[in-house]
Amino acid sequence: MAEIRTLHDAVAELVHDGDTVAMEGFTHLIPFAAAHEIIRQGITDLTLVRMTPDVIYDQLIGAGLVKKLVFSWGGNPGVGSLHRFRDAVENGWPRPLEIDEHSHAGMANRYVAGASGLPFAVLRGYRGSDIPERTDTVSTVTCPFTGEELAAVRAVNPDVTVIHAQQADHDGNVQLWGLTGVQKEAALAARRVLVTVEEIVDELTPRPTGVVLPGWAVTAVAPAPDGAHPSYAAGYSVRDNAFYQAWDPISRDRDAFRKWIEEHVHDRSQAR
Amino acid sequence: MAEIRTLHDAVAELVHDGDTVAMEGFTHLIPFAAAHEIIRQGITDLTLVRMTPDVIYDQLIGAGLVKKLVFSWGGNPGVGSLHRFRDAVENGWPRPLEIDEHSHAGMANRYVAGASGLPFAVLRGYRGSDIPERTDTVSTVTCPFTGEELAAVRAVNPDVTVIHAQQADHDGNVQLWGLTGVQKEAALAARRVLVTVEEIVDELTPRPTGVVLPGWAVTAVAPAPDGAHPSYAAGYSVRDNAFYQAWDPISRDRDAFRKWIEEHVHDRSQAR
Amino acid sequence: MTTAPRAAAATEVTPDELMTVNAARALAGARTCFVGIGLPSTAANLSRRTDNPDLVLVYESGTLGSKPTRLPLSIGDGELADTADAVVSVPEIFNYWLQAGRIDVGFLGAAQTDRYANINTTVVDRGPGRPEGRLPGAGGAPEIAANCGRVLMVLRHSTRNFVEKLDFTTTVGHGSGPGDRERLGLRGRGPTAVITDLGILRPDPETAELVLTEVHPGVTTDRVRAATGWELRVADRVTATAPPTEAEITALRTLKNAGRSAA
Amino acid sequence: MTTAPRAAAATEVTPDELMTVNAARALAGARTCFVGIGLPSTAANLSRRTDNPDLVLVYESGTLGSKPTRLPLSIGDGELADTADAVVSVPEIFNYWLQAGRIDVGFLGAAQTDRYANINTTVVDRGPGRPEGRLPGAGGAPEIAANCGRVLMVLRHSTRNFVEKLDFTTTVGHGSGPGDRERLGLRGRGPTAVITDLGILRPDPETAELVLTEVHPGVTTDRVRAATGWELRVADRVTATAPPTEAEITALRTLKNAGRSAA
Repeated sequence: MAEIRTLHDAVAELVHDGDTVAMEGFTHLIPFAAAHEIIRQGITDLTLVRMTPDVIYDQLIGAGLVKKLVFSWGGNPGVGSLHRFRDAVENGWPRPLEIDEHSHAGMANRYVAGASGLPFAVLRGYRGSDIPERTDTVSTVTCPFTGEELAAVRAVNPDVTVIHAQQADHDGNVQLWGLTGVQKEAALAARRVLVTVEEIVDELTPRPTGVVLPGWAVTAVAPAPDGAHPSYAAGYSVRDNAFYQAWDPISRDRDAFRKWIEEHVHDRSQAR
Repeated sequence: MAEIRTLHDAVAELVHDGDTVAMEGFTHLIPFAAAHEIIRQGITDLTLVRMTPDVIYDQLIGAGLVKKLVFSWGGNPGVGSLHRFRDAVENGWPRPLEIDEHSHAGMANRYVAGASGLPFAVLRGYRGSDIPERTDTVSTVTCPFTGEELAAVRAVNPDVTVIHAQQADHDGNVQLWGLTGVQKEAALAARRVLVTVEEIVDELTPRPTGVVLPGWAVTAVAPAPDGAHPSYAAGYSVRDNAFYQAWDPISRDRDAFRKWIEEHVHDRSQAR
Repeated sequence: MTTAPRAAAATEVTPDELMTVNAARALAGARTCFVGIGLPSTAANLSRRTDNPDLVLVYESGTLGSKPTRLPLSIGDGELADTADAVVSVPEIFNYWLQAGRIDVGFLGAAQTDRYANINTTVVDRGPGRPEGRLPGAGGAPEIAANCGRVLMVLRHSTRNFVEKLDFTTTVGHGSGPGDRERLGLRGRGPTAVITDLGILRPDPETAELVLTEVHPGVTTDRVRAATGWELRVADRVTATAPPTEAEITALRTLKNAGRSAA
Repeated sequence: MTTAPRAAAATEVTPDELMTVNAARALAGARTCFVGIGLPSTAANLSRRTDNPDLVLVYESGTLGSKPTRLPLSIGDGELADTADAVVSVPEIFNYWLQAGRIDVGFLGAAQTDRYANINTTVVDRGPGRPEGRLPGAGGAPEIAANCGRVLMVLRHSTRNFVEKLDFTTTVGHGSGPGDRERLGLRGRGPTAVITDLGILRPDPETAELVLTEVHPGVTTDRVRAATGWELRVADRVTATAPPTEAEITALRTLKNAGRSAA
């Protein structure tokens, strides 16, 4: 069964320098609180995996903790660019950022392969695109029945996957609902799984669209109320679109970014 | 949007002599009413696909309508043998039965490939088993990243898939819940989809474990209350275990079987 | 229709509105649309409020049949899930719904496109001695363009966007010309229209090259040529797009205001 | 335990009950079990009521953590879903949960097994001039045996079931001996015990061949040899299995009666 931990302790125990970390949540349920705890603890040299890096990885990249990014769409959804991501790729600030870039279908299937204990997945994808020229995790396989050539993508198996869910019970069984994205696959592909939750409840009530991860498939659960903000947790909060828009000028400017992180992340130490 | 039809008309329009037909439902929600309508209409020379042939295919096979069976476990669950299936395979009665035999994992992935528009699926399976020697739908592929050899199974794409669900709305949107097995994959792998339902409701209420098939992914919906009996529909009925046990002596005997079909299928014409 | 719809006064209407209204019109008759966020989402939602109320919107966040009452800022706004007929996982939306060829129209934006409606959303060349400029990347586009029945594109018209040669091919439209999609095994018909703030381009049935077939009211073909980074082919008879009706403009502005006030 | 549990009177206990009780005991310490229907399901449910109340039962119908109050007749009885921690699709249970190596113990029955605990559930040879006899087929067994941490088998002991040579290899146990699982890329340890109505066989750590290590009370090694279709190896010291406790027998009978009355 999963251990119930404080966010500080869970991050300290599960996330290490040099790890490959996936923090998933497709717009919904993005684990911002855990990312901020990683920043506070200065866990560095990370390889970050995520379909949509979003503001969460813009912050980790800008904080200088990221060596490599594995992703498929790196924008601020509905707003524009992720400026810290661009600054790292284009100018190497605050450090050079290696990238492994895919399409969404490719990334989703890399997680599926990882969750399935397979070394690769097959898809109809990448045909005619220049993407495979810049990565060694796309190849081809030939169908042994039809002779058709299809794309193959290498499985992704993070050292640790971090997701945010609405609820867990005291045994560490977790339930998330609403848009559940690729979280199940990301969690099951990982060696260790950390789930932050809005709240711990006595009993999980099955929900429509509910995805349940049994406690024995989770390493640790940490309460983090509103831990997805400025993303959201259906049933608990709504997406803070104004924050996403306000992030644009903050992230455009290195000093404004540093000041924001100082004020909103470092100075807000997590209760232990 | 799916057409709402009587069971008679839906079967007549969607299921044809010589078709490859999948009637899925993993113990739960087995579409018996539709199978009986196929028997009444004498639709024949069918290739039937199903992970667990169960009593439903025992009846279709015994009725002489089946040319070939594609499956992975052919017993009467919790009871014993499917005697009509055995009689067809062992003695060619009432006609010889060709078989294409898999493991559950292989069959499930054949449906997944079919639903995904891929010609094959990859799995860790069949290693060291004699199964691949008797089928041309298992092969191997080599991972282009690790060099590991894995099993490949050919996609299955039925001409028509028939499933039973609890509810549909007037636009033919369908919801099933409880054990939903491989029905989504079987339906999406098929060229035509027939869904029999316990009832048509004004509005579908999202349910825990609910699988929704939008009306535009379904060809026809036919009301068939209790249409899964002796299987069951969670929320509407319970599994008639006594029937499964009573089936054993009926199906052991060719005459008893014929008499049962005459009395319980042919003499019960479906309301049109 | 027995009476001609009342046209909105042309002066009121912005080029972006012309683009969006015509993009929405291009969805008439479509059953299902895989919707990119931004301009495509606005157009698809407008279509549901005008020509095509039954249009099924599919978003890559995993929603089938979303019926949002306001414009989503992001592809994962809660409203998309709350109003959907079904919510599925991201792998499922790409594998079972998109890849299997179930979606009629893929609606895409683009940072750069070329004469064969190929798309770059990855990197731009900023000249010698400067690092590549970084764009968001592929997202769902390569597989949307490969697997939908046809593709619509919507983007603003400028020589920066309509280029002689893409700096990077993220997503294949018509490749390097006729027969290329078939050779690559891309199953849909590819881009059938590129709708811009100046007019509409469509691939020539013979050469697959984009041809200017329509201009918006008041736009000259010369102006479109000047905004295109290659020698743009122009149809023998370029027609003008019908001016937006009042109903279209009202619906569009209501949609945008609802989105704004909710943000 | 400070006092020895009270043993059930041996005369009351049937060979099948001895088999089931010992099969249940073999699950002590396991966290998760992928449960075949029939004897394995009875044993796994008994384990939850005796030694291992926290044992997580996984059924191929898609349930994780089922806690049935009565014995399911079939693998898809509603109770398995109603009492589960999570219900998932059949492809998911095989791909994400079994294939990924998440399950500690696979618990299988068999129609035929051989000295290396390979399993046949497909066809039996009925002699010259007669057609093959048809068995149900593979079901989940080949991948359960391949991908669980270890495998337990439970079946009745007879020369019909314990054969010199399988008529068909449905499911690989230890193949043709040591190293075969590794060569085949089978990831778990394979069968670690075969529990029958006469005793318990375990693979020799060196040769992987099944060795009789325990007999049930009152059973002689000669009787087990006579019920085995090959020259059965017998451990130097064969021990007797502990007689079922009253608690075990009561729990088993309650479970079976609950199943019967509900059927």
